[in-house]
Amino acid sequence: MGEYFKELFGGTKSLVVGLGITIKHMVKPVVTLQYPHESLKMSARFRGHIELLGDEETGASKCVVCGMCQRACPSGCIALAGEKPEGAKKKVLTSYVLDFTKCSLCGQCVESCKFGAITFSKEYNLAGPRKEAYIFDLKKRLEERSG
Amino acid sequence: MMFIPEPLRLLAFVVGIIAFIALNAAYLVWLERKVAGHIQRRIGPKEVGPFGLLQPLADGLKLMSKQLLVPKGVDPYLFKVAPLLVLVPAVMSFVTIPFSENLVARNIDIGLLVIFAFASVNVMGLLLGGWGSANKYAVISAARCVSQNVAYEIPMLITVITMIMVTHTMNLNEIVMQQDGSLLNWYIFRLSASPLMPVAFLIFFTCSLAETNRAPFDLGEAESELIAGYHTEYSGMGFGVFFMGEYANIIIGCSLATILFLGGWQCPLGLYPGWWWFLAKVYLLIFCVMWIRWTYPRTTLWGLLNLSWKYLIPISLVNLLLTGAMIKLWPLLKTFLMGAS
Amino acid sequence: MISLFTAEGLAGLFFLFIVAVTISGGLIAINSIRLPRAISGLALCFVGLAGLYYYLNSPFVAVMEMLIYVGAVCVTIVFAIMLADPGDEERIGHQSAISAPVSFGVGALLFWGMAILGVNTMWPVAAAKINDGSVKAIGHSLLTTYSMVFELISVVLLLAIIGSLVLARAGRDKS
Amino acid sequence: MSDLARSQNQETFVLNLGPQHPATHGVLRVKLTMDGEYIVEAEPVLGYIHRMHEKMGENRTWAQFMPNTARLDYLGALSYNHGYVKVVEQAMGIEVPERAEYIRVITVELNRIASHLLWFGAFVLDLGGFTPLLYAFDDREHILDLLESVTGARLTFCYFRFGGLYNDIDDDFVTGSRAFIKRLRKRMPDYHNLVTKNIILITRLKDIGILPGEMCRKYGATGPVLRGSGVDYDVRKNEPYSVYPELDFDVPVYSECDSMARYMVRMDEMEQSMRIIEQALDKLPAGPIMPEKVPKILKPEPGDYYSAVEAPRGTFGIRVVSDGTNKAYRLKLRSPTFSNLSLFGEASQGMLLADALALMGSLDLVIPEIDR
Amino acid sequence: MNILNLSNILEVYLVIAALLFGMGIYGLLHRRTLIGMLISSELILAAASLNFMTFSRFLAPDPTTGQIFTLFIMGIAAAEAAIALSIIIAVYRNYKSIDTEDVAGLQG
Repeated sequence: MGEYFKELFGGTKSLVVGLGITIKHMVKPVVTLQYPHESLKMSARFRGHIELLGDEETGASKCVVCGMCQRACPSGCIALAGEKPEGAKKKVLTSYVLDFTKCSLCGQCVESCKFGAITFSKEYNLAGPRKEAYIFDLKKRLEERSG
Repeated sequence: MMFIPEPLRLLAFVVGIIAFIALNAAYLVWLERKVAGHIQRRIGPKEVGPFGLLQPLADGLKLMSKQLLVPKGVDPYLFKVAPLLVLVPAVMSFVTIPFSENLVARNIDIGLLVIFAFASVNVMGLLLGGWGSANKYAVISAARCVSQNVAYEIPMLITVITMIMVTHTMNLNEIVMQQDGSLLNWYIFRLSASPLMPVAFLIFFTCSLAETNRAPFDLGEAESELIAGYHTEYSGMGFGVFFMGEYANIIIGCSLATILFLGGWQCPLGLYPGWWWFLAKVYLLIFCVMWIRWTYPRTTLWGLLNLSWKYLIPISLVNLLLTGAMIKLWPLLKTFLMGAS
Repeated sequence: MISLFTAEGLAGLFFLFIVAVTISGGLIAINSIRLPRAISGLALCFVGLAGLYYYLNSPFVAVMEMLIYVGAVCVTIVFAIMLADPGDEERIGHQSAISAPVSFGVGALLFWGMAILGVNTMWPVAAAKINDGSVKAIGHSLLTTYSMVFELISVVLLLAIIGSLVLARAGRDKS
Repeated sequence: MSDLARSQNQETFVLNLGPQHPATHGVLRVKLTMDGEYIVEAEPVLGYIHRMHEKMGENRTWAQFMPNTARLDYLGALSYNHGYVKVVEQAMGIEVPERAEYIRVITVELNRIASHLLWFGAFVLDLGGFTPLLYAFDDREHILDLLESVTGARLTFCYFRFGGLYNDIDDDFVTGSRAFIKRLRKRMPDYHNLVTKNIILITRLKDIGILPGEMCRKYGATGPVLRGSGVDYDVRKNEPYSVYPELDFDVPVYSECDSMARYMVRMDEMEQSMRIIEQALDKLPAGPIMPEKVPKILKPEPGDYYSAVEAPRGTFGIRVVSDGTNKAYRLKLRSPTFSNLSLFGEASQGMLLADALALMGSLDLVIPEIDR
Repeated sequence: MNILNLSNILEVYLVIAALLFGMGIYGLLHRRTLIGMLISSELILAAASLNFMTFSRFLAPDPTTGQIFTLFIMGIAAAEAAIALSIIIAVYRNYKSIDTEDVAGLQG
């Protein structure tokens, strides 16, 4: 009999305590961020999709078309090409395409780059209606930014 | 009032009740989402209209514009009738609920019984809906709903019988009238009727939670077990009507609790009584229902039956006995005390 | 002559509706091939009957009809169908071709006979009522005149509960 | 209907739990043969999101396989990272700087707390309580913020490198971690009062889903499932690795074998992880995070290497066979949930559907890790 | 006789009751499943109750008698339904059918 009442009162008490906790939280301010109206500040190290870095003076890409990033990429989403103009010492980048649909944001490309030519973008809310919207021509994006 | 013919008055009430239920179902969903949101430290609906107040409208439009899919292999008539079987009895139950002294569609002597009679049809709707869906989850859910409803009807009716013994009437208006005056006249605090009155209120409230399939007794639509239970296969307004019926039943449960225990439209402060007091009390109870829903995990069928047979039924029986004893003893005791003083 | 647009007229109209509900419910109940539909017909019929009882000045019995028949008996039958799952009647059993007309004939004959009997009998003039037949009066006679029957009914119900439990369990143990 | 059920003349039916079902947390399908609400037979059907990680490991260079390990169990990514770098370091004989090991332990334990928090919320959600999930998410977000600030990702961390780390932690991370631990310590009583002591939860978990230690051993269950069955086995203690031997922590073991025991093990593990993090933060040495010389192209000596770590869900073992090239010859992953789930079929026999789902929740399934 | 005044006429109820009774008998003979027969028998009981109620309302000096009889019929019907259905389920468990033909072996 004692056990019965102990269970009854103990159980009821636990239920009341639970109610107390939820009401306590109810009167506290909300913790969520109202996403489309407020946007999130990404941390400095946030790994978004990659972006080409331009030279500070000329604005041209620092890439020397060594192909390390292409080889490092596990998903094979980087395609780049370059040519050696007449008389130049280094190769010049002609196209750098990132297929973001395959990218797993591992960051191996950035790590493998010895020349600091690529970096992570801080863009995080990417959305688009078509697959093609995620095939980024990074060279064009670089030119648009610098010019 | 006198020259309005009774049928027209009834018709006006029925239309009013349907509007009341529809509005309430819509805005209780809004309220539920807001309560849930704030309990979980979120905001809840906010995009449509100020404070998301137009959200129910958007939801309603969405539900109405959706196709009512009738799955293969179901009985199409039963499938379509089942949601109505949940909603219509709920609407009918409102006929006897007094919102205030005069604001009652039909003030009949057996009002309390009428509500239970209509409420019992509700089970039929769930059963036909669940079973008519030709879906195994829905069948399990329907079976659960019925066992739950039947199990909890026992303590609920015992408590109601206790109340009838105390009030000597099944007329809801009269029950409210008896609770006139100070706060201590509310039956929940009327310890002279039975010392277990507050417990009786708790039992009644718990049972009405179980009867309306609300959490923590929402075994019927346990989403992590049975997807959506008996309305898994319903889309569009089929689902919408089930939903309205469910909310209407919650309002009925809370109204009954208010009428039986919390003094109906009577005002605790001695101010002018009125329907707003009634609604305030009902909404307070509805808030508690929501609060409970967003706090507890779900019970199982065994836990539920255990609670009913091990705690609710014995305690309500004890209450019944105590009330009977008090009815006989209290007058004696009172005269004895009077004589002593 | 009662005009349609009075309380009595509307009540009369509603009575016709109730009768229609009762009869159509009964027809669905006996004619549906699908059992669940038959039961919803039965429930409809009981709702109609409750309405008829209301017109017979006994709202209490009407409410009890709803509570017990619609809320309990029909639900129990649906439950039994769920457990036994017999499927549609068409699928099962074979019956001789004459069964339907013969049973229809018997039913119609009984109906005809009883209806004729009911209509043609000169019923005695109603005696003076000794009470109003209200809930209070019912309760009073239940606990005085009919108390023995009342007790027996409860014993019967108790036995029914135990009996059905035993039957249901026995079926289970065998499997 | 199975032959067994048919022969016993039971009224059974088959219920397909999944592949799309709220309780399976993903695309797991469990074929249940039911007698009413009782389960006669349960057969988990896997493979709905199989991605051939093992085969991918044989076709990618050692470094390129790294992101895959984060995608096995997306809730405990760092433990899987750790397991992988550990086996490659073992194969290559790379020494890891002490600071890097400490940071590894700190981040892995943070990740373990995040994983357990999410499990806690999802488990209570399985039992029908929605609110604790959101509270747990609130706390978990803080961990993800911390981890994002060092790793750059919120879920599929790819933080460890052969020999060390991708980048160093800063003071903000250290103070943030300490602040987080303080915050979580304050929140734990709320969780216990709201959930653990709740009578409804207790009745749903106590003596439900008994997994005897013998059964766990038979199926190779590990992690909290095993420790909830009274077997004191934790890779961090039994086969010490990294800097765990230098840190003082307990391995919570409960011998009730029921769902409640597994629940309590995880709740206690969160406390222990907090202890580990605090100690590691105190002891955190200065120094480099990468060894001075790491070969550019990894070509381990031909051989057979195995290494195991304690992931949030149990022992994550990884075995690689190298043939001396820059790719693995064979790569085998031993994921804990796969063995833990295997229990379900036997353990759920004769249980009620609701209880079986509580049992399934207490196993803490992450489907991509089962299917690999 | 006004069509709107039917509710006050004794014979109307008697005819409805007779109709329900006839339907019940027809169903009882025609139905092939036990549950179908149970449904029909419920209709017969309903017809009887309606008759009781009618006479009680129109003829009896004590209007409670008929009501009480009806209440008793309800009690009996509930008990009957419970017992009948558990028998049906028990029969179904053994015969895998609730067809009257199939369970003919129950006799004797």
